Amino acid sequence: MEGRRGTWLLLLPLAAVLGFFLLWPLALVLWESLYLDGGFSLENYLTLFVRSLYRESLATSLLLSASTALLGTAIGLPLSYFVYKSGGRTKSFLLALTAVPLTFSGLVVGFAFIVLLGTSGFLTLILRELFGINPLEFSSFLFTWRGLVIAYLYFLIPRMILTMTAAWSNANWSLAEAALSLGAGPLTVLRRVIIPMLAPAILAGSSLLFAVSMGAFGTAFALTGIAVKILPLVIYTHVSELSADIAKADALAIILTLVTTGVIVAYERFFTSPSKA
Amino acid sequence: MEGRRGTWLLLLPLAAVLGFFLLWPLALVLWESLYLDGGFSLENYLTLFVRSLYRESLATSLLLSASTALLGTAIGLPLSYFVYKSGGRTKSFLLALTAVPLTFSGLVVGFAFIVLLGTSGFLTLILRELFGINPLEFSSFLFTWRGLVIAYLYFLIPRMILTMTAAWSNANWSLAEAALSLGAGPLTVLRRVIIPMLAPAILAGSSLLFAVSMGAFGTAFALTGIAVKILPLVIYTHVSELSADIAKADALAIILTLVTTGVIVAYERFFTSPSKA
Amino acid sequence: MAGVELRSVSKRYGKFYAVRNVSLKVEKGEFVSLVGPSGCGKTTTLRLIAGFIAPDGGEVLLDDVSMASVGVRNRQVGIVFQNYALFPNLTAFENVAFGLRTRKVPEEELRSRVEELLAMVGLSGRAAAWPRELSGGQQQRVALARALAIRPKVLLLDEPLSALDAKVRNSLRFEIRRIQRESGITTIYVTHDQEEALSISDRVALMNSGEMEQIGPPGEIYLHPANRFVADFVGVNNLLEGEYLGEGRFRWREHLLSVEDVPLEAGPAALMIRPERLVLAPSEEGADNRLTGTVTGRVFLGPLLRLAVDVEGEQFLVDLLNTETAAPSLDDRVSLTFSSSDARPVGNTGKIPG
Amino acid sequence: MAGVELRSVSKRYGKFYAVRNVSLKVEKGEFVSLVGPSGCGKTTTLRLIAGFIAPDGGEVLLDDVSMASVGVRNRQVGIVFQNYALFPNLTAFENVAFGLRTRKVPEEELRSRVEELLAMVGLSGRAAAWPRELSGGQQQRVALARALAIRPKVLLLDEPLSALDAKVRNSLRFEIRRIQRESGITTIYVTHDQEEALSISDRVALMNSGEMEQIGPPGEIYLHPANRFVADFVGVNNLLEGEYLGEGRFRWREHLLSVEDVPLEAGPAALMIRPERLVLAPSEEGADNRLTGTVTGRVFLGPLLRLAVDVEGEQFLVDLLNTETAAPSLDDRVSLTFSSSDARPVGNTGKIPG
Repeated sequence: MEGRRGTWLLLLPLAAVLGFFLLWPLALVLWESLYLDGGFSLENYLTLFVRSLYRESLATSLLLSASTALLGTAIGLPLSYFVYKSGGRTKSFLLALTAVPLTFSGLVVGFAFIVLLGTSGFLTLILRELFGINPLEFSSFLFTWRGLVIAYLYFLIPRMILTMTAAWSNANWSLAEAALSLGAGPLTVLRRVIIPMLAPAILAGSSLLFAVSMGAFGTAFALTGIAVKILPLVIYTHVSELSADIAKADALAIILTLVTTGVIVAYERFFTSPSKA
Repeated sequence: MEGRRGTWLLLLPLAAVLGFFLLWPLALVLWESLYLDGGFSLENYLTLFVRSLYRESLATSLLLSASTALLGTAIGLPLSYFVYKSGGRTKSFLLALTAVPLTFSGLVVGFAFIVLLGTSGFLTLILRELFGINPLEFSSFLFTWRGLVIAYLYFLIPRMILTMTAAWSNANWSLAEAALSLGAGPLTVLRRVIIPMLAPAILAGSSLLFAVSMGAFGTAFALTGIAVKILPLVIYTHVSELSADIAKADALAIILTLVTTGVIVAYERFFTSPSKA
Repeated sequence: MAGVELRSVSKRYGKFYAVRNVSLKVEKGEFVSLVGPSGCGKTTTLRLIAGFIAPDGGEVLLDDVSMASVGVRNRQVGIVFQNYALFPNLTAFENVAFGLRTRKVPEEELRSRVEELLAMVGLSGRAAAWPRELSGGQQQRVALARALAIRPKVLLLDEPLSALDAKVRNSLRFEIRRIQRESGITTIYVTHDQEEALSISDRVALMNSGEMEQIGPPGEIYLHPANRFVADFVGVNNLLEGEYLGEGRFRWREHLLSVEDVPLEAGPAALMIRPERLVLAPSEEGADNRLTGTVTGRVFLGPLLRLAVDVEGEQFLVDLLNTETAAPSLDDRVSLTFSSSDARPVGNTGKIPG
Repeated sequence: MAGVELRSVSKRYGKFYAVRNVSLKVEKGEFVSLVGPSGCGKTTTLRLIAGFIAPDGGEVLLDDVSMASVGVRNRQVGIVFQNYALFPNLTAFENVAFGLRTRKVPEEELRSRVEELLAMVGLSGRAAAWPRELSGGQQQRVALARALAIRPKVLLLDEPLSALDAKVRNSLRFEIRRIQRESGITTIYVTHDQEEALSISDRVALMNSGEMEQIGPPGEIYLHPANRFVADFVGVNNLLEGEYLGEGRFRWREHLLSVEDVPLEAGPAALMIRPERLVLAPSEEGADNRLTGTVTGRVFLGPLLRLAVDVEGEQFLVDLLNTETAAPSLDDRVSLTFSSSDARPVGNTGKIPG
């Protein structure tokens, strides 16, 4: 097309400025995390692995993310098949319904769970009436990392459903039909045809779930304040408290970013590699 | 395929339970927001429009979201063209780079901006050295809603770029070539061919930006604490403070949810309507 | 003994009949094409035979046994799809071996059978190739070998060549027929391409709107179409709107023509004359069935030379073999004659099942 | 006067030559097809003429004027794309009017011109239709009308029929030629389908790997291919591997054949004989150029009957017009003869520019 060179000339400085804008803040955080008393040092990072607060927060975050990714995949996968199979208007309706929780603020989600399952929550009170449970005991579960898993699933299952519904639609069903006609049983078809066919999408979906769980803040904050030590909350306390330890927060932020980015990048490599199955 | 009926029977109860799980918390919030002193009333909502705190927080949120959506679209659109045009390995690299900020926790983003532009921020100090600016004055900007716009753009521009790069790739360039061959000038091609062709994607992108801005919490919280009155922060204060006013928080959450969902649904209707241009 | 038999088979979706009351008997070893425009029900018919869907009425029989309670995996049918449908995570060898492995064929026998099949489709050297490394034509050959590996009772091909380009399509078409002939397998071939169907089938079944319009050998379908739909679908034709007067007489404008005597009620009808059955004659002689016109077009179709001749405002197509005998040039006046047996009146309806 | 002229035009991408040193002269009003396998450079050549890309060497001239410094929008070329490329937010009428509006043609003149064009492509009644309401064939008609609306110096068609199904493709092909003839516009038609190119063009330019292999009228390309690539690309052929002995003599196995005397060095070569040039003769007579074999295949190709005849293990294709004169059956012994002027020796290389 004509004038392409002109467009490039216009765009290059813009791109440079914005690439800088996007990467600079992060680079700075990295720099600060390595800079200690006028020299470079890995001490901030080493501390993280020495002090149990940091070790535990990283472990909790990983555990939380892995659990939500696993559960979200396990629950979202069959549901997505259901949505895909419903077809026509039903499918459009279900997809629209599924997309709704994605637009909720994480804070609202956390809040809704308090209203539902908190100490004086709606369901808690019903269960007390019906079964005489102890509200404090019951809802204390909600304020642990296991409770966070439940709340996170609320907005992660829809993500999985949306990812997988698209994958089901793009699936080549002739493969399954061919396998059936060649005498394969339903389990063989599932194991040798359908799962290999969907593997990239399933991996994409669960990586996404993992990365989102690692970084989520609003829901956890609304539910537990800073009681459950997950990485984003620990970072927050280091910045907000009077005894602010910026350098530690820097290091934590870098680690959080590395984990989430790493998962997504690793997935991208797999997904876009030419040898995908 | 064989055994489809069996699959349905398995899935239906699962779907019912989970549909319930997804919608119930929200329904409960809605119910609580309408329930007052043993009867139903719109009073919680009316208060929101009477008390200036709520009116202003809604106005600030809308202003913030509209600004970020507008700016994000304006900046992301030409950048996405640049990414699309770069092609090949450069394009893959730029896309991977763009996807990185999406995986950052909102909290980390807010934090990075403090490190960069805060009172004792890196850039702030440089500017003080160079131009003798007043750090307090300079970085106070960061802690207003205008400062939030800057920080939000950090993770919204990449979203816009990703949405639009896909749209550029799917664009039918023959249309532009046909228009050129028929004697249309570059501006006519842009106005009559390219913009109508990309309109659905542009609208999709900016709706997404708007909805995400409305609900974002971590970045704002990290940057301003609860100083800037935007909806998610006001909800948070109502839940977390000792003088918790759950009913008001309910009503605010419902309004927040209605706005974000409304924007996305309105867009979906437009995008999937058969008369799309 | 019938390899495949459909007895008044119907399939409804809501109120829409995808297939309506279709009967078809395919002999063992016969090659039958199902052909028709898109949406005519040909693929649905194939899927009913394969067992992917169950009929709402009627019965499907393979080798004279009712398949009412037999599922896909036990019908022993080989299927070739338009999109090849090779398992992308298996090599060519393993794709072909798939059906043998599900049948637990011993490794040695399996190996020799797969190699024999790959040789048959001309891909001996590519056993270790992944599907993505093969061209479209090669992938479809592997798919064919895979379908044949299980020694199916019937081979079902669903538009197997539609995704390939013209040259590959033409050569693979005849190779499929050769392999079918050698293996002697009953075959049902679905296509929307009438030329393809006519060129390789023992019989052609022409479908429209879920119903059978005509079943018969290619020559019969081509020369004696049952109705105007068939005449129109099977290819280039001169169709003259006029009036059938009965007893082999047809009026077109001022001309009284002597035509084939068909059991058609007198009244408005169309007269079908194949382009290759029109003969160019010196312009002067007087005779029956003679029309005079001007050459307005001259198209080179490889082995054929196709002329367009304008007769009283109506365009006639005339096919000549493209040999160097003097063919008329543009604007030449020519006379066209035809024998009465080459001019067939057709009505709008009427079915001739085979 | 040349409507389009390419003078030694080249286009490189990195080290890869998409088009290399291509020269072509198209007379005003002429219909020339660029044909070749995918990646041969035909579409790049078209885009060089349109001005979407600039040549790295050589020159493009329209109506004898160099286009070196003229952009797409000022070249006055009409382009029809494979994917129709109608503006989806404009009606059929407004699509056709687009080029007239950019030229600020007065409303009344515009209206009558658009209506005239829509009538020409047979879509008078669909002026208000949106592109999505039209079939593929109808969309391509609108695209053709849109391209012609600006009275272009040259009409460029880039695989305009590839996205359509066989029936529409065949009829639209001739309609494009009719419209081109009526409007007398210089036309360049890109296609990968040799039959399409041969059937509608005044001349055919055959490209391969970015270079011109042969340019000439369809009959010449078809009967006198410059080399084996052309012989192979233009369609079904009997190609016998043997030795050219010079002076119209060719040895195939034990047979000494009398063939066309061509300026080809003696040595290994292939002999090309068109299927329709092989004549069936009673089996007994002795004569030159006589080969005896067995009928092994018999394919019905509409107006043609194609026989496969096995002669000493080599398969010969023979085309007969499908009339009811007694054609041999399978397993009949037949004799094939051909005149020396119908048997052409071809080498592996050699170009004949037109």
